[in-house]
Parts: sequence; structure tokens; C-alpha cells
Amino acid sequence: MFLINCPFCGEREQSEFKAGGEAHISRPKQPTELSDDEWAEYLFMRKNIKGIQFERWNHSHGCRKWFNIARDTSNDQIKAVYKMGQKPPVI
Amino acid sequence: MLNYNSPLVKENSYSELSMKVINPIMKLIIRGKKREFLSGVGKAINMILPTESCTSSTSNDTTALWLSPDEWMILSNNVIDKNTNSYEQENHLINNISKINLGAVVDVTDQYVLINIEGKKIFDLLSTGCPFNFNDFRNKKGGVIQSLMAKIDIIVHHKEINNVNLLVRRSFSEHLYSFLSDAASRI
Amino acid sequence: MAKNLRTKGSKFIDETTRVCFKFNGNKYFGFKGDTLASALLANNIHLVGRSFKYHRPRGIMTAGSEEPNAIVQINDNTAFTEPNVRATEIEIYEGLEATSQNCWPSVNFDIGGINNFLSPILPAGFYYKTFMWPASFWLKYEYFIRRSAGLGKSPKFPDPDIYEHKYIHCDVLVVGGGISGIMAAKISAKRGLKTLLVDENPNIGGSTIFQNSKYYKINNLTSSSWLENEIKEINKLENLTIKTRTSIAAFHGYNFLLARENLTDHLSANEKKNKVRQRLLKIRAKKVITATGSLERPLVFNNNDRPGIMLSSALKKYADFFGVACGEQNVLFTNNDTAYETAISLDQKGIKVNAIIDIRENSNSELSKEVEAIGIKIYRSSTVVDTYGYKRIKKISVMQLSTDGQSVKGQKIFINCDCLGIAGGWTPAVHLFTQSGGKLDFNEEDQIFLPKIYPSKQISIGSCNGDFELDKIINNTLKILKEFLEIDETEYDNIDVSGTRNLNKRNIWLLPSDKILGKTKPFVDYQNDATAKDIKLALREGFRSIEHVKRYTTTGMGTDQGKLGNMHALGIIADTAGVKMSELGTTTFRPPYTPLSFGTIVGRNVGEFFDIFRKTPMNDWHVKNKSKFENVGQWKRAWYYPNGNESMHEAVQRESKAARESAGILDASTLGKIDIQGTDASEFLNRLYTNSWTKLDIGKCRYGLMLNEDGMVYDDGVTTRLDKNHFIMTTTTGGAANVLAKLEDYLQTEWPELDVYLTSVTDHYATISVCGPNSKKIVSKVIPNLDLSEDNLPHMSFKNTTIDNIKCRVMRISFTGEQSYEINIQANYGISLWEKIMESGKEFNITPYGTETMHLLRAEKGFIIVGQDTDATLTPIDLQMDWIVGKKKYDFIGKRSLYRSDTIRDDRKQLVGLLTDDPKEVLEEGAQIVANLNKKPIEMLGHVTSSYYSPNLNKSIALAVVRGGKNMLGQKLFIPMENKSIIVTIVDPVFLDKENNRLNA
Amino acid sequence: MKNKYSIFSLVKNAFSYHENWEKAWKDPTPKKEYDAVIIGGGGHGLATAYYLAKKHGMKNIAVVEKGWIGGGNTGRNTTIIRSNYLWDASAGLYDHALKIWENLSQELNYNVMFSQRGVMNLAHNLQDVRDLKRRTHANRLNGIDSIYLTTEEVKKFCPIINTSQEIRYPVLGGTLQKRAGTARHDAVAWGYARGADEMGVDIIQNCEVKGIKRTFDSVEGIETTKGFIKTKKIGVVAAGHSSVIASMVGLRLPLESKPLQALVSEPVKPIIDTVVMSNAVHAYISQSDKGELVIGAGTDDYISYTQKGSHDIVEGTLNAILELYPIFSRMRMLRQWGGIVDICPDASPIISKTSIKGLYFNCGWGTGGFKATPGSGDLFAHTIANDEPHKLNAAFNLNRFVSGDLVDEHGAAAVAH
Repeated sequence: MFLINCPFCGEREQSEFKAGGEAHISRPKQPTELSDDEWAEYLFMRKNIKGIQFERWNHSHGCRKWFNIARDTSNDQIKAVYKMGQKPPVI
Repeated sequence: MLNYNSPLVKENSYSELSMKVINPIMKLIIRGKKREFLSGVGKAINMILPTESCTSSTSNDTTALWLSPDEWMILSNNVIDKNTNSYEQENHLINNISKINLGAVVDVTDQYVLINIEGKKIFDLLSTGCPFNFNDFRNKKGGVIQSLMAKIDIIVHHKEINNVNLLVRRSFSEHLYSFLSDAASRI
Repeated sequence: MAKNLRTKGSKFIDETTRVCFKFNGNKYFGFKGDTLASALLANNIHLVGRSFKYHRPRGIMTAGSEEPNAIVQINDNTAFTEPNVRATEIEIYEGLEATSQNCWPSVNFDIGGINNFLSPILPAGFYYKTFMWPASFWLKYEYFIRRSAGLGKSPKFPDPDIYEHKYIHCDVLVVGGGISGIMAAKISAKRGLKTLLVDENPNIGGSTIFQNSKYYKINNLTSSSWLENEIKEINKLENLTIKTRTSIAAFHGYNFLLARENLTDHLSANEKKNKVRQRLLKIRAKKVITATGSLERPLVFNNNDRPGIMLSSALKKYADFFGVACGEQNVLFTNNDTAYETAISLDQKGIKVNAIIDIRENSNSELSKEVEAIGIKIYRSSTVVDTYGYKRIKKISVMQLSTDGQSVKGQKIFINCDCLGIAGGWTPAVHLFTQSGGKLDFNEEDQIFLPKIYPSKQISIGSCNGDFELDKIINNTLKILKEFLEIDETEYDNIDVSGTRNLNKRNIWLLPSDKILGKTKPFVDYQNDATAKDIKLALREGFRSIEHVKRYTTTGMGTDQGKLGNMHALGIIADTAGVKMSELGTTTFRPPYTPLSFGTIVGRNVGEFFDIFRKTPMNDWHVKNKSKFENVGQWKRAWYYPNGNESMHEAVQRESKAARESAGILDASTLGKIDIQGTDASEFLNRLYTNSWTKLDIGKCRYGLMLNEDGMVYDDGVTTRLDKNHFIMTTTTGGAANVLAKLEDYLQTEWPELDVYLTSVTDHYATISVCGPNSKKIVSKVIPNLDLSEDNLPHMSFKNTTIDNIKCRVMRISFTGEQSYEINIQANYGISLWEKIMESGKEFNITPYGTETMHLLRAEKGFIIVGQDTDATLTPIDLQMDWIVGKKKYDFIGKRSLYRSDTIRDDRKQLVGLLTDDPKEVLEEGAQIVANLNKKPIEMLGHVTSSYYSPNLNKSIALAVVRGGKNMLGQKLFIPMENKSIIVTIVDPVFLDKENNRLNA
Repeated sequence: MKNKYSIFSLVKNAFSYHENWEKAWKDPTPKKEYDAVIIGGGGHGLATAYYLAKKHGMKNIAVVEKGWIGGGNTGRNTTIIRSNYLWDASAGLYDHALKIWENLSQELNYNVMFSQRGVMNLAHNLQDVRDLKRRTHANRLNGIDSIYLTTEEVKKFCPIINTSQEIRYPVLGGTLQKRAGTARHDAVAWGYARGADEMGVDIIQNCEVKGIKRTFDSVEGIETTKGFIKTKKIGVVAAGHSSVIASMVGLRLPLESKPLQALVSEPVKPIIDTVVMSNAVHAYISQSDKGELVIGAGTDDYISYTQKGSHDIVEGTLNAILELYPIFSRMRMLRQWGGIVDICPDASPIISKTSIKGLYFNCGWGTGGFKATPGSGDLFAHTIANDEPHKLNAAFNLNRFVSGDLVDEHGAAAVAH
């Protein structure tokens, strides 16, 4: 069970959060312009990284805000927490 | 006349612990981001919204709970008239906020049930189902947190030392109340 | 047999309180404070159980949670029974009944014992090699294998006990109340840190608390009396909580630990009444100090498993702590000085020690000198080559060890004994450390694994960190704590510790015998009967990884998780394969450290608290009026209201007719309601829904369909425009939470530029839907001040109004095809309004209906239910709802996916109506649909999604999805059931009132 | 033929104190080049190699395994085997596997203890009932022996289930597939390894793949911790680590690797004689031959390669277990562990060629891979040998995520109005 430092509410138990998968995949502004392959890349293809991965979490049972964390998926250590719209930290 | 029926009317007392539902209490959710929003609210109900996370502010008749950077809950400090559900403050807020597109005002009076818990054992009770770390929270009044109790979303407002208000969505309240009563009976 | 082996008084046992208990049906007595093991030993009982595979007689080996053999069933055939309880852990209480396991008819005569004689053909993994012929027989073989396996018996009745959870957040958690743990707790608490000290035993003090040896002194007191004072002191500390009978089950990441606090297992039936049995502590600690001590190792030699063979340290604890002699003719067998300590302790208690067998050439420590002085015979550089006695050890044979320790020489001598204490050195208890993700390092000198890399803010102290002598323990503990707690001085800084023991030991993982290995039984895992030769066999067959060997031989897979034998297994593998232990690595220690009751893990979340139930404001009315309820997600929804002993079918037929012929009333409060405000609200809806929202007039309602990004129907509902920038959206009951979360996600992460705010108001409103030809009359009686005329309140519009001064909202929307009014009023007035409507509707026979009738009525109109008629594989086009897809809209969630090569195909499954040739024949929901019954393999075109007998159409109707169904109107298809096949015709899904005349009737 | 396993060989070897058993598989050092290399020595990988050698005459092949064979999900699952899947494609795939299971011990001369004790799936709400009936009808027409049971029949087949209609989510019915059951997971890996080894397949353990050498459009070999290995065909069967291998050639897959947990109780005498699965309250349970209750929990919602999951998941599963089996309250959890499962958006696997010639992927089995082991190996071998999918795995290609022809086995949220 992680301890996650919500950028708005502070350190809370994992049970208050929901994971939202890989971060920084922004929805294409003009989907209709994309080929089926390009659309599939956005819809389904994932890095699924073993190591530092940037991912979205939601404080679903708290302030309901989405934010990003950088987590090492090989040992589950959370390296950084940052708000939506911010650039991923260099790790 | 339409009768007013709140859930969980029963009041429970245990050693150093008592629980009761308080109603009707006016409850509004207000949302906004702009600076004018904050001043607008100030104008409407002459109180300053708490901007520090997990805190609250209180005036004579109203209390404001911080819920998120752009969301607050406004509560009447005292019970209100059962025979009407239009509230002065709501109208003030609508006129000074939503009508002029500064943010949103939503009546959630019956969306939430307010359970008041008093006594020395409050946090022992909560620790039977709430993962939040109350070690610091319990020592200073005014704190507000949202967390889970018995897997149900709750808002905890530390009103006074040894006195908290628990807000829970109406449809969950009966389940939560019996879980609390059960746990309290062994504390 | 029943003699009393109590020595003179022990202060840890309350000899004034005699406790009566039963073992295998016979009555025995012990004292308060005894464990079942100590009480049995006091009654000179060693034979407690039978081993897993060979059913060999087994006795008590240890005095703690590492016990592999002495496991029993307690309170058999009662609701309080528990299998596989360690006799060394359970404290006796008045009325305790324990019975031996895995033996039939009795532990003394066990038919299964025959396995012991078959053992030559039952080596490790034998079952992989046989039972394969004839193929069909496996289930029969398995029947017998299953019956001979297993240990205790599962309970047969529900558990009457109560369990509870408790979240604990502390600054420092100290695991283990031995001397180092106690010092750590005191130092921490005295620095104002919120400290929790847990120990699995009934009292803290570890092994020091009964260490009376004159060789170990602290500030000139014997270590035990010094520690007693310390314990008195820490009991007074403000910031310190001490929990005994509390064992850490698991040490997870981020210093999250689970502990079981055992509250009543040591109490008699009436003492435990109405008390919580066990509490699961969910501990989140800023820092963790592990002081879990170490476990004494056995020695691996031929027939090292007989009842009466015990750990030397256990002998000492039974004597010094419980005041019990484990035998009258004791012999000790050792590779280090521990056994000498035991010998001295026993001698002081007047317990006879016949000899010590020491595999070392010599030891000139104080201890060994004293032992010689006492006159106990010491056989040096010797080993036990065999033991004798079936149900209790009688005698051992001893020979000289060769210098390399790999063989024996000289002539064999025999020594009689009824108890053999074995001392193979110590294994630090690093289980919790490794569970937490810590990395171990192998210490060649002591042949032990020690904590190396800590994954979180934690530290290990005392013997679990490799310090075995008092002075080292104390000094290192202080050094480590200063650094760990960032302090420069402690109350112990000028403590004076004296006494150390000679550490030289000789480590031989597998001791030789005069017999060839194949003819011996040197047990490594006692409970699972895994021997050294099994391990060698595994290696011979090519299993190289320690995990392979473990799985192939089942070493370390018993209920003791191999706490005693794992190191020997590793050692034997290393020796045999010629690799270094350090290269081998350990197997992973998986949680829990000691087995944890399901009930404890679940806590109060059983029965009424198993899962949340959500109730609508009108719930009490439904209950009062004998409604049957349907679970919809966590909601309790009125399903149907049987009159008297009406069946569901009868009730639903009645309810549906009433709704169409006069008036029906439905509790629709569970539908999700989301308040949407902001200047971009309509743009937001445009992006969410497939249809267009910008042009919706204020006061009007519109049905919307929401897709996933992959184009499949996700949710639907009616959204109403309350004001220019203010909408209220309704979602499906089950979808509510997910839809809100999804919308918030898009708002916060994809479209933060939009000025929109979402607030759930689902619980704020009671939603009452009145439908039917007479609905208007009824509503006008209830709300006389509201103009219900077509121009003021046409279909798909709403009005704000008041009832008795209470604001509410009336919507003219219909899910039944009837003229209907949905009244949304503040929840706490809901039941009152409902009753008022029932009252006003009496003259029109207004009939409450539940979800089942609602489903029937909407099906007559061909309205879909997301989740019933759809299954996340259907697009709006598939549902023949092209009309709702804004082709001209630039984009909306899921639009792009509708135009992929396989989603634009028109031979996809499409929603159609079905009529049976026989109008009385009601199809089964889920039944498959085919065109050609003879085609092999049979080709399924789709399935029936909804099916009812319509009382209003007097025929059976159904909705279905059928491949290419769109273009098959009028075509006949088949529904092949087990016993018959039903002929159906594809029709338009709207069965009733295509023209929607009834809406405005 | 190395010494055949049988009761006779056991007796014979008993006389020599079992000192003469041969290695079940050798421990070769890798050759310079192979005709095909399988990355991943789990059940699926070993089975693939076995069938490549046995059915497609490819003898010069290797299986490279980062750790020890069968040490991944093969040795960490709850060993449930069934084929009662909804969609034709899935039913075909899993029943193909089930048919091989039925004779596997004999084929491999290694007792994999396939025990056809039946698998029950329970319904707890009206939508469950619809879904299970739909599945049962589809199964019947696909020739799969699945039947629908009333609550009473459920109780009769597994008497310890709490079928009281008063509980929170009462059992409303269920399905039963009698041919389904469980098997001994380790034995599957070991049996295939022994079989493959005997046909000359090199099983190379402790050999981690570090890179894949490729030209623009085809593969040339793999870089490993034991050096470079040349090959023109690479079959990747790396389960949770598939994405890691894919990234070596710049591919992204529609996968997320998540923790899946399981646990066993202490061993007790036989108490439950079948496998019971309950999706709605999420609890899977069976009893091993050793006597342990084997309980499968759910997946966490985040990616992790730690083989550890969160306690909430385990707690939630045991909640459900005690709701359905109150008598187990005093049973104790003995061991708990986690695996890394690679999950596709449609909860169906991928057995497919890729855009790179000679590179094949077998992954995305999510929580249900073990049951498919023999079929998966057979079909993947066919796909690799012929550079063309078998008709039974044609639907499980990578392109379905582009064209939108998913094989969605989650079904719907199953919550009605």
C-alpha cells in the first residue's frame, strides 16, 4: 500500500486514490485526421515501462483532483509528484 | 404539508462517545477558480473562504469547508426551517456567483447527512475504518479532511476538540451509521 | 505415563491457578501461563502428531512460532474449532480441548504410518512420475492422495467470533520485545516519538527475561533482573504503547505493516464472551525497528525427528521459564556453546543431563569448563549417527567425526536418553526484513544471512541483525539507534555489560552417518518430511534453482514455512552443487510471517457489513408495502410489489397493465444526477455526447448517448437545460460514479480550458416518476399551481415549481412511452410526496411498479438498457440509433473509433426486435440465434438481450442483437434450446405506439 | 528415450536409492545460432518449443529464460483450467487447449495432475444470470460441456456454499463445466521442459535478453547475458515483460502489466471438491491435492513489476470468500504472493506475427493464461513455423486493435438501470 502525496491534500493512504495509467498521452486535437493506426496508437498502445514511469493518479476519495506521479515500476518507489499540465521531472 | 423525513433519527450514546444526526442543515457546494469568485463569495455571505487546504472558516451563521482548490461546502451553523427549502444565502450566492459566471452554486442540503460525534473516543472510533492519520488533526480544531470510513466517502470536520461533524452521502448514511454504532458499542 | 515433570517454581507461571484441559480425550492439568506444549511436557507427553507424508510420530521440537511438528486441532466439532494450531503458541485455558491431527484411528496407532515403510518408493516428486496409467484413473488416485494429505480439519460451522480492524499511525514501530527491542522502545519514546512496541508472546522480555546465568551481567545485575527493572520503567512511558500477543504478519512497502493482536484465544469460553477475538492492526510507521531475534537451528542427522528430540534452547526455556523438565535422561547434541548454557540451566534446576555430544574438537570456554566441573560427560568431535525409539526417543548411537566432517570413524557407542536437545547455531529472523523488499548479505563466518540494503526507513537490531552475545547486542543496538533516530546520546550510554561466550562453532549442514545416505532419514523439513536425500535427488534431476528444489521437494512449504530447515536446505544445495551460499541466494519469504485467520483479515466486513447498501428516500415505503428488492450495484431497488402471494410474473403483468391503462408510479431516485454549470457547459456536452447540445432551449430536455473512446456505448440518459449555463444530467444507476469520474477526467486533463463545474446531486433528490393516461390528472391534484398544458409543459421539457412551499422540479420525460411526469424533490420530502401522490392517485388505481415492470414497459417501446441490451461491443449505429449520432459534429468522445475498418462494417451485430411464431412462447434472455440449424459448426448470429410477455400486446416480445440484423426485417431465424428450437421473426424493435401518440394522450 | 517414468521405474530406482535418475533437462551453454529462439521459459514458452520440435520438425531451437523455468506466472497462478468462454474465437482457443490437457500427462510421461473436478461460475445479480445463460447457450452450440445450474443445483454440487437468499448478494444460479478443473502448475513447465529437452531443445536458464538485433524489416538475433545468439525467428512469450522486449525493437503493445495476487490457506483435509468462481463478488477458490485452499484475488489498477500487490485486494477477496463460505473464517492464510499479468484492453490474448519479419508475440493472457498453456504453445508453434496463424488463433492478431475487431471478454459493466 503506497503513501501518496496528493499535491492538494498532502500525504494519504493509497486506498483514497485511483490509478489512471500512463501520463502525457494527450487526446489528439483532430482525431478525424488520423489513420486507423495512429488512432490505435492513442487508444491502446502503451509504453508499459519497467522502471521510471510517469502516470496519472486521481485523489478519488479526497479532493477528486487528477495529478501525475513518477514511479519506478520495478520497486514501486514514488520519485516525484506533480500537477496536471506540468512537465515531467527529469529523473 | 409535506413531512420532513431524515434518515437515522436515532441517537446513540456510549462511554465517552455519542452520535446524533443534526438536521436540517443548509449545505451548498460552491465552485470557482477566479479571484473575483472569492471576493464575490465574501460579498454574498460576508465570510472569507478558507484557501489553505484541509481547513475551514466560520462566521456567526455559516461555516465553509475546503474540499478542493476550487470547491467548498457552505453549511449553516444552526438547523433551519423544515417547511421551506429556499435559503437566503443560496440566493445571494447565486446572484453574486453563478448568475455572473464566476462559478457554480449547488444546493446539496439532502445530498449529505450530517452526523455529529462527541466525546474523547472519536478518533478511536474512526480508526476502526478510516485510513487517515489523525495524530495531528485531533489536536487542533477547524481541520477538514475527506477520506473513507468503512469504504464510504466521508468529510470530517473537526468542529471543536472532542467534537466532529461527519458528512456522508444520504444513500450511504444508514450503512455507515450502523457500522459506526457497531464499532462504538465496543469502544 | 502421566507423571509430573514440574521442577521447583517458576515466577512466570501462576502455580496457584490450576487449569484443566483435554488432549486426545484425556484430562490433564497445567497452570495458568502454560502453553499447551509446556503443559503436555509437564505431563511427560511428547508424541503430539504425525508428519505430513510418512505419518511418522512427531513431538514438540520448539517453544515458539517456528514449531513444525506439534500442531493440533483445537475444540474439534465445535464452531470454535481451529486446525493446525501450534501447541507451542496456544496458551491453555479451562476447557481447552486439543486433538492430534493427520492420524487415524489415533496418534498412537496410525494406519497412515504404513507410508513410512513405503518411503523407499516415495522420494521427492514421486507423484510426477506415476499415477499416469490408466489415464482415466487419475481422479481415483487423487481421491486417496487428497484424503491422506491435509493436516487438520476445516471448521464446519460459521464463526461466532467477532474480528475488527484498527488503523495505527506511529513515529516508531518496534517489532519484538526482547532486550534490544525494549531498549529501542524506551529510547524512542523518551524522545517524544509516538512509539509502538509489539511482541508475539504474552509478555515482553524475550529470552533474556529468564537468563539467570552468572556469566551475563548488566550493571552488576543478572541480565534478567536488570531487564525486569527496565520493563517496569517503560510501562510508565507516555508515548509508548505496548501490545503483547501481537505478531506482525506482513511488512509491506512504505512501512505499512499488518499485525494480529490476539485478544481472547487464551481465555476460557465465558471469559471471551462478547469480546473481539482478534484485531488486525494496519500500521503505518514513519520508522520501523526490527528486533525479531533469531531462531535456533536444528542439526540434520539420521532420524533426527523422533519425539523427544528438541531444540536445546527450547529445553532451556521449558526449564527456566515454564519450570518443566522435558526429560529425565537428557542428552545434548551441539556445534556451539549454546547447549552448554542449557546444560547448566538444567543442572541448576536439578534436571539430569547425561552427556553432551559436541561436533567441535574442543571448546575451552567458561561454560564448557563449568559443565565439565559439574561432571557431565562431553563427547568431542563426535556426532549422533542414529536415534532409536518409535514414539519417543530411547537411545542414540554416537561415532567419531572425521577431520573433514564428511564421514564417521571409530566404534559406535550407545547412550540412553528420553530427550535429546540439539543446538545447530542461530538463524537471524530476517523474514520481515525481506518481506519489506530488503536485500540480504551472506556472512561466511557465521553462515547467516543478514540485512544489507533497507528499502524504507527501517533498521534491524539485536540478534536478527547478527549480534548474538549480550555485550555486542547492547553496544551495537545503541550505536545503530543513535544513527537511525538521529540522536547523540541515550540513557544507556555508560551501561556496563559483562560476559561473552566462546563463539567458535563448527558448521556441518548434513552430518554423516555410518549408513549410506540412501538408507538414512536426515530430515530438513520436518513437517513435510523432506530429507537431505530428497534435496540431493532434486539436484541430480537437474533442478538447480533453490526455488525449483523447494517446489520439487516441498522443503519450506509447510505451515512453519521452513523456519527451521531452510538454511540447511540451502547449505546442502551449496555443498552438493559446489557453489557458495552467497551465490545461491535465499528463497523469498512470503507473508504472512505466521498464518493469519481469514476472519482477522476481513474484520467486521462480514454479514450485514460485507458490502455497502444504498437506499433511496422512499425505501421504507417499499419495505412497508412488501416490495421485493433487486440489487443494482450497491443500491437496493424496488423490483416488484406482489399482491398477497402473487408470483413475479403475475405482479409484473398487473403492474405493466396498470401503467398503460391508468397510472403507475416508479421510484427512479437511483439514477445518477450531475449538476453541470459554467459558460462552456453546452460545449462540454457537445464533446461528451454523440448528439448536439448547443441549440437545446432553456427548459428543454434531451436524451443523450455517451460512448467510450473506442466507440462503444458507455452510458445514456436525459439531460435538461435549466439555464443558459446550467444543465442537469441523468446517468444510469450503475454508471453514475464512473460517468462523473470520466467527465472530471476529461475536464481536468484534456479540456482544462473549459469553464465547467460538475457536482453530483444524485442523493439530494428523490425522483418519482408518474406515468400513464391518468398521470396528468394525478400530478395536477398534487401540484394544482402548476400549468400542465401541452404548451406550458410539453414532452421533453421541465418546470420548477413548489409543493406546499417546497421547491421541486417537474420533468416531462418518459421511459415507458406513456405520458409521464418525473418529479425531483429534495430527498427528505420524498417519502411524504410519494404518499401524497399515492393518495391522490387512489381513484385512478395508481399502481407502484418496480424495475422489472419498468424493463418490460421500455422494451415494448424498444428503448435499450445500457448493460443489458449492450455489452461494450456495440456502437450507436449497431443499435440502429444513427439518428442520435451528430454526423456533422467535428468530434465527440468515441467518434473516430466509429470509422475504423471493422466498426463501419454493416454485417456487425445490430439491435432488432424478435417475435416468436407462438405468441405465448417467451424467449430466454441470453439464448443464441442461428439461421441454419444444420450447418456445422453451427453459426451463432447473435443473442436475445431482453425478453418479456407483454400484457399490453398480448404476446411475447424480445430485443436481440443479430449479425446484419438491420437488413433482415421479416426474416425467420431459429433459437436452438436444449430440447427444442424456437422459430422467431426479425421485426422493428419498437413494438408499441410507433407514432408516440400515447406520450400526449 | 531417457528413463520412462512409471511405478516400475520408481521401484527399480528404489533399489539403487534413487541415485540413478537422469536429469529431467540438461543445462546447455547456448549455441552460436538457432533456427528459432523462444524468449521466456514459462509454460507457454516451453510448450511452444516442445510443439515446434514435435509437430514442425524444428530441432535446433532454444528457450532462453531470465530466471528459472516456470518461475513466473506459471508457478504463481491458481491453476484453474476451463474453456467456457463466450465468444467463438475464445471458446475455440481454450477448448483446443482443454482437449490437449485431457491427455497431457500421458503425452509428456509426466503427471501434470489434470484434475477434471469441474468449474462453477456463480451469478449474484440478474445481469449475471443473463450473462451466464448467454454464455452457456453459446458454449453448448460450440460443443463445450457447460450447463446452467439453479441455486439448488449449485448447493447440491458444492454444499459448503452459502446459498441463503438473505445475504447481500445471494447466489441466483450458476454454470458448471465438468471437464474443467485444475492441474499442478510446476509440473506443466517441468513436463514440457523434459519433453522438449529430449527432442534436442536447448533450455537456457539465467539468461536474460538484453537486446534484439534486427535489420530494417527482420530480426537477426538476440543479445543476452550469455552472449549473442543468431536466429531468424524469435517467439516472445515473456508475459508481464512482453512490453520490455517489444521496446527493444521500438514496438509498443496494447498491454499493461499489473499485479495479480493469490494466496493459500494452511492444508486441511478435503472440504471443497470443485473449483468455484464468482466474478461479481470476485472470489475464486479450489483446494489443492496438498489440502491448501487456493484463492485467487484480483488485479491492482496500476502497473507494477514488483510481484507485489496491495493488501486491499487480498482483503476484498477474503471478504467475498467469507460471504460465500462463512465456515472458512477460522482458516488461516499461509502464503500470499503476486504475479505480473499483461492485460489487453479486450481481456483476450495476442498470438500474432508483428510488423517485423521473424518476430512473433504470444502475450496478453492477463489473469487467464495458465489454462491455455498447451493450446497456446501448439498454436504459437504453428504460427512461428508457418509464418501464418492457425485458424484458431487468427482472431488474436495485433491488427484487431487497429481495425476495431476486439474479442471483448469483459462483457459489459453488467449493471442495469
